[in-house]
Amino acid sequence: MSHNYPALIVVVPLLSALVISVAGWVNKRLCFPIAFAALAVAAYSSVGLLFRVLDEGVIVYKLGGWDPPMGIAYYVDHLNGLVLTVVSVVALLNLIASKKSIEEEFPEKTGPFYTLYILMVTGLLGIVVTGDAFNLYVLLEIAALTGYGLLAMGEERAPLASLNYLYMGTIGACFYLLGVGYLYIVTGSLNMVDIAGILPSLYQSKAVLAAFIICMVGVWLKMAFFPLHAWLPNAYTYAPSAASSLIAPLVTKVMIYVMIRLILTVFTPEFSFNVLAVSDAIVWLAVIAVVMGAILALAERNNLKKMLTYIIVAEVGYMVGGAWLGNRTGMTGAILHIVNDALMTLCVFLVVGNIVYKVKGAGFDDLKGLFRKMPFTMGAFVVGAISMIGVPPTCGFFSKWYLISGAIQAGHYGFMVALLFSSLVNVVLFFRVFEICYYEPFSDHHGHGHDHHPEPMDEAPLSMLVPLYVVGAILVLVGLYTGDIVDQIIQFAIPKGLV
Amino acid sequence: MKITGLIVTILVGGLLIYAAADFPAWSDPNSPASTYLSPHFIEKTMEETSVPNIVTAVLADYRSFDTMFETTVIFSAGVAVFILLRTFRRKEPEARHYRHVLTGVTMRIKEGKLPPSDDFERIDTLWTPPDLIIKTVCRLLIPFIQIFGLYVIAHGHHSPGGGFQGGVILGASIIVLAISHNLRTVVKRMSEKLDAVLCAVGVLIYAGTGALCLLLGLNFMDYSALASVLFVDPIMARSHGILIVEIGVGIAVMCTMVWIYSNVSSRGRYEQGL
Amino acid sequence: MSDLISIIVANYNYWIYITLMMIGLYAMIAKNNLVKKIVGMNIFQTAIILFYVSIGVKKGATIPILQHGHGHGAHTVVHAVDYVNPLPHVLMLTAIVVGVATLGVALALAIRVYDRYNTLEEDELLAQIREK
Amino acid sequence: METITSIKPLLAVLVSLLITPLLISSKAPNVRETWTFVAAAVKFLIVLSMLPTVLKGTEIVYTIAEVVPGVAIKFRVDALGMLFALVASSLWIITSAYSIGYMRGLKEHSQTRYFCFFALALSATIGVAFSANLLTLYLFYEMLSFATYPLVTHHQDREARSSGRKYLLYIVGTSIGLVLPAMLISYNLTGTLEFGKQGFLAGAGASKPLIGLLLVMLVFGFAKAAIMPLHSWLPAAMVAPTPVSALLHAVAVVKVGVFSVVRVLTGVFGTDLLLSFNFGTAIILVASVTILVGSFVALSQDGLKRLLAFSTIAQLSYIVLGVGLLSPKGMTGGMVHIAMHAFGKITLFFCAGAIFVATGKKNISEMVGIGRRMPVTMTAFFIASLSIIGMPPCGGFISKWYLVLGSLEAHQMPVLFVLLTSSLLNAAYFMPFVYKAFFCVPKEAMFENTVQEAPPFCVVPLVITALISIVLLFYPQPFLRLASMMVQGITGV
Amino acid sequence: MIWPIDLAILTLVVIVGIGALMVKDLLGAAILFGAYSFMMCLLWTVMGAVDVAFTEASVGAGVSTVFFVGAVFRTSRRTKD
Repeated sequence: MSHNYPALIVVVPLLSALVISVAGWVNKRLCFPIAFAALAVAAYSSVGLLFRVLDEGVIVYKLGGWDPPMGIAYYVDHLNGLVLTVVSVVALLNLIASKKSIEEEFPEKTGPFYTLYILMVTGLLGIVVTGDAFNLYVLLEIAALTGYGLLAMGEERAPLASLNYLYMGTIGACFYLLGVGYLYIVTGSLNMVDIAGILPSLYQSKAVLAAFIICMVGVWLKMAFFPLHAWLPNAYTYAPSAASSLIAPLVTKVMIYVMIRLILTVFTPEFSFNVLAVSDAIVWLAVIAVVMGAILALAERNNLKKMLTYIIVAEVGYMVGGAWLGNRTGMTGAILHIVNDALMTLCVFLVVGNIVYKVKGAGFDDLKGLFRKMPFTMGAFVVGAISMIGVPPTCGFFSKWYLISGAIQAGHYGFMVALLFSSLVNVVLFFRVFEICYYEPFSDHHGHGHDHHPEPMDEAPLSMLVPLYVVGAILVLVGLYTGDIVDQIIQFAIPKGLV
Repeated sequence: MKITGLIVTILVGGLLIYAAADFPAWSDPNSPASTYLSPHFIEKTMEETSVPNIVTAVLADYRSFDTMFETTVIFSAGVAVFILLRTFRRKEPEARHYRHVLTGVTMRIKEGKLPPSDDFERIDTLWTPPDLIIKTVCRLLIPFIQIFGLYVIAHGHHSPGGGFQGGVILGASIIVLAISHNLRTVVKRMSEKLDAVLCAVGVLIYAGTGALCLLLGLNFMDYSALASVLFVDPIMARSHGILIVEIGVGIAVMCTMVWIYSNVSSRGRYEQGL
Repeated sequence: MSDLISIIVANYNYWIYITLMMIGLYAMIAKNNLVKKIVGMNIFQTAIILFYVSIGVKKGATIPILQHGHGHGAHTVVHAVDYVNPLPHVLMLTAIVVGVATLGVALALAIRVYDRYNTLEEDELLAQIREK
Repeated sequence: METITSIKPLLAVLVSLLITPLLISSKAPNVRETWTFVAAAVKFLIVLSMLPTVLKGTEIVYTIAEVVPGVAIKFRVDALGMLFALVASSLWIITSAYSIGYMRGLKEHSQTRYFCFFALALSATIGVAFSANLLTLYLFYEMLSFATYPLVTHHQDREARSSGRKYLLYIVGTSIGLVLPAMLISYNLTGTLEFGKQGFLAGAGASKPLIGLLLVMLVFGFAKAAIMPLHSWLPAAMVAPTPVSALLHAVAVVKVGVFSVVRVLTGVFGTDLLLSFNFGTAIILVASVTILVGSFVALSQDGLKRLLAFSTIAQLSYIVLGVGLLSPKGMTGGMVHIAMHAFGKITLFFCAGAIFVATGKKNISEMVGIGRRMPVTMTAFFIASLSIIGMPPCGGFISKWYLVLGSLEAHQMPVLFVLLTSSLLNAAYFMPFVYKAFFCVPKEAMFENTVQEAPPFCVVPLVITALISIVLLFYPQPFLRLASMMVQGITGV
Repeated sequence: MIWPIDLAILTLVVIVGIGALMVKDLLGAAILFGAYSFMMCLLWTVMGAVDVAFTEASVGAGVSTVFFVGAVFRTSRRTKD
């Protein structure tokens, strides 16, 4: 069966999403086990796939048995093997963690919710695994449509935020489609590897240039790269926690993957970095993104979730900048940060999920005294925050290490300063939150804290805590194994030509 | 906002026009798009899949994976609309509108106060006096529309059409019923549950066919694996495989269209349509 | 003469597609009404479909359905130049479906927004949000 | 130099880390504190068991994982690290005992949290002592910053909050803003971060301005060393409970800072490089300014803990000064001062805490005549202040003696002047207080003439540390030997 | 392909498209959008893309318009632009 892993990884969730949809009308209790099994299989096969890729190199899976340029093929290499694993593991952990909140928030719609959830994961996994430019568009739309549905299920402002996301996301996807059309008109092919083979003779073509720009802008829109980020904060903030802790870690990261795939495989680094002399300008854009993301997060003084969404905007800047530094180290940092940021974001959003589950809100006012009330949740939050800040041995430090190293090697000190600035801002941001959670309302009696009566401990249920702690442990483990991940996987994910 | 829009529009438009200069001439038979992949499709389709309609063959066989996800997109849109709009009302409304068929008097009757007579017909709040022509024409037309839809699905191998178009036509026929009569008429014939289940079943037929190929030992969606089940040669098996998935697409699309329409037009209440 | 005209037509085709796309894009960004934006979104998508279909057009070719294809044994030699490129058509079938799916979700969202705020005008929505 | 691989350094770090779940889960305070003692004792024994190996001139290494090419999370126990680890682990036992007395005496809240983070802070301290490269050091340095935050802000009132902010701003701000980029730049220059005998930057062929820049970033980046102008977090952090202050300012935090600076100067830059670019003078200048200004400010303080804080700022720079002299004797003096100052200063803080527990007084002006009420405590205070001033019969004398010798050796006469002045100043801020504590006219005395000491858990530790301060004059061996071994390794003398 | 028809339809498409966006009544916009889709469908038939045209006829001109009308009925026809 291991031969069919690449197909299974997408098909099993898809089939089970359909089964869940039917099961939802029969017996709601069936939905979660099916969803869990599907994602477990997906996670298992993605890990299996990753190990096979490590042994054998690129795996090509011909769907329908047609040879690649004719039919659609899956190419699994080190890059998407890694991202696949991350996506499936994050989705699985989040599924377990959000079971309670899903069932509480949507008692009548659990079936459709799980259906959309699994379909979204299917879409994301498909985006990552596919080797066909158009197939990617279709999967992009699956991930997007399900995402709009999931995000809009939250608070009362959610539908409007989601609708704005829909406009922006559709423009982004259409731009990507248009870019693929431009590539198709000059190459006649839709297969990524095939296009890359044809392109070198067309490097000077205006159409290729336009295709590149349009694709990039489309992808940037979808990943909320700074000037195009306006949809993200509201959409994620008002979403139900189960949805936001799935979408926030994965969607932007998968779009970064798409960007890196476009740079590395479709347009080739030669074209992206040498023929087009725009990488410097894009890194400056990333600098602005990082700085503005940090400043916007600083300016947000009401809602924890919204603050985190602005941090996502800044993190997107990290990865775009790292990828566009045009050297191996920077690219390594960007790829590593896809993994790390997905896990970090999952960690903090799960924490927010727990808080919302217990306190019914993530406003800064709701957080008072949380260290006493939910010490275990907050403990995990500290790990996530430390990783976001970039403190060893959590993984966030090491991707930042590679990104800054790349910036130094490229001589791009602006980016380095931006990264350090954002780390410092993250310190301020998270410690502002910690302070709120740590200091209980001050009593007038100025003195030691033992004279007021703190709230009793009221922790989230175990099914929410265990995944959270698994994520926390993964954050540290990934940090400690950074060397192996880079040596064994990421190194091979970057073409030899990129120095 | 208007100025931003204008600037963005002009920038993008400028870029596109600039790039259009390097396009191959319009309708040029020697353009890359026409010479690279498409000749293979045009020339080999018949012998590889035995389907004369190249679009159908490419859609449901060469790029069947795309099409499977296309169907999934529609399905997820259906689920998304459902989850967004559907509201389950816990308590019945106090009063409903009824029309006395014989006299044509419309009245608001409280729940449980309805006289036990068959003369009363439930009507919508937005009810307009029935138009006999529309009702009759629609009732007469719908069977033909549906037969046409089935024909489009079945004959997609040889003529324009296929599961998607046929499905939309079938769905449209039901929507026409809903518009000309009312939503309840549709729900009576096809309950929400059936509709929703059929959506999933349609996609399941598609994806299941692909998975069956996988179980039979070939790659996902390689219909030639079906030869051993259908007792035909592999090429004919491809043709049959395409038919099977087209039927799946048809069912899924039909039901999803009805599902979306019912939810959108009744604002998720499932009581009163247009 | 007919060559010249066909060139004009050709360019006209691309221009129209760009024009339509820009109309759609402008509407999505600048229009105030949510449903109008959705209309713009659909125009935007159809413009791209128009572009793709234009790629497939081939001079002197016919629709991509083989003429003598009935029956299994009726093999005749098929020349690629006789038929238009079917691949963009396939892609665009998918794109149309995606378009209608997006439309459905967008309308559902618009209805939800209207339920909450009782308006579809963006400025009025923002004003209501700011009031709170 | 021989090296052997052993898991002991990792164990030494992990002991107090792994004890935290036990601390959290223990229901009764007595069980919890027993665990603390067990951990402290085990940690000390592990460190002690490595001492003979290190004294033989063998280094103990242990690599956890190679995280970045050429840089691993790695422990290496050398003489300097051993010196620091010995000080820290032995004082943890004593501080734990003192904490029990103090915390229970004042009925403080959240004692479990307190002991947990105390254990974490010790883990980080030992980690810093044993780190083999800059990355590992940075790792534990940051861990210490975060672990001490809840300790500093233990009272959770407004004052604690503002001090906590200041603490983090200085400590984390500098480490991320200065150390991290400096580390990355030097990594990209050389491809390694391993501390070398003569510094890994020595062979990189970097220009003088770049080395100067890195030096500034690294020396000031470790703001825990409280070198001026990045010192003002330290007096602010005095809001913490006294055992925390004792630990912070005698053992863990500031010593980690200054230890890091010493490591950076010797292991990253190397004495030869610093000498050849003549950066030693600059370091001496900065350190001297800190010493003098710190001492002067201390003169004008009324709060006893604030006075001690400024005294600490001044004393820490002795260590930097010693290493900045770049002469063998001077460096030995600086390194030994880590130990000598630790025992002296911790005694002083213990005394301040004991006074607070017994009388509730924090200011010197309120303590006239306290010697009669708490004679043991004040005697210990007196001994410890002698050690800080650098007078026999206390250990502080040895380190100061070596510093003086070092300044002569390096022909830095102004340093001699600085040392002398600051000793006078030290005397000037400690002696009047001690004098007034014992010899005041009865009507000035603010306390009744009855002996009423703090609880024994408070008093015994400070007596022990005071005694150790004296013992160290006569038997400075493990520390002096380790320091001279280290210096020998660096300079070859 | 007959170019005058092509040109005419292309022009008409733009006009109807703009009309759909300009008209100050959402129901009108929905109907004009249906007309726009139908024009598109004609255009694609002319270009030989029969399957696409068929789909657009059933989807764009048919179901999409119905969705629009349904949504407009359930919200409001009013629009400021």
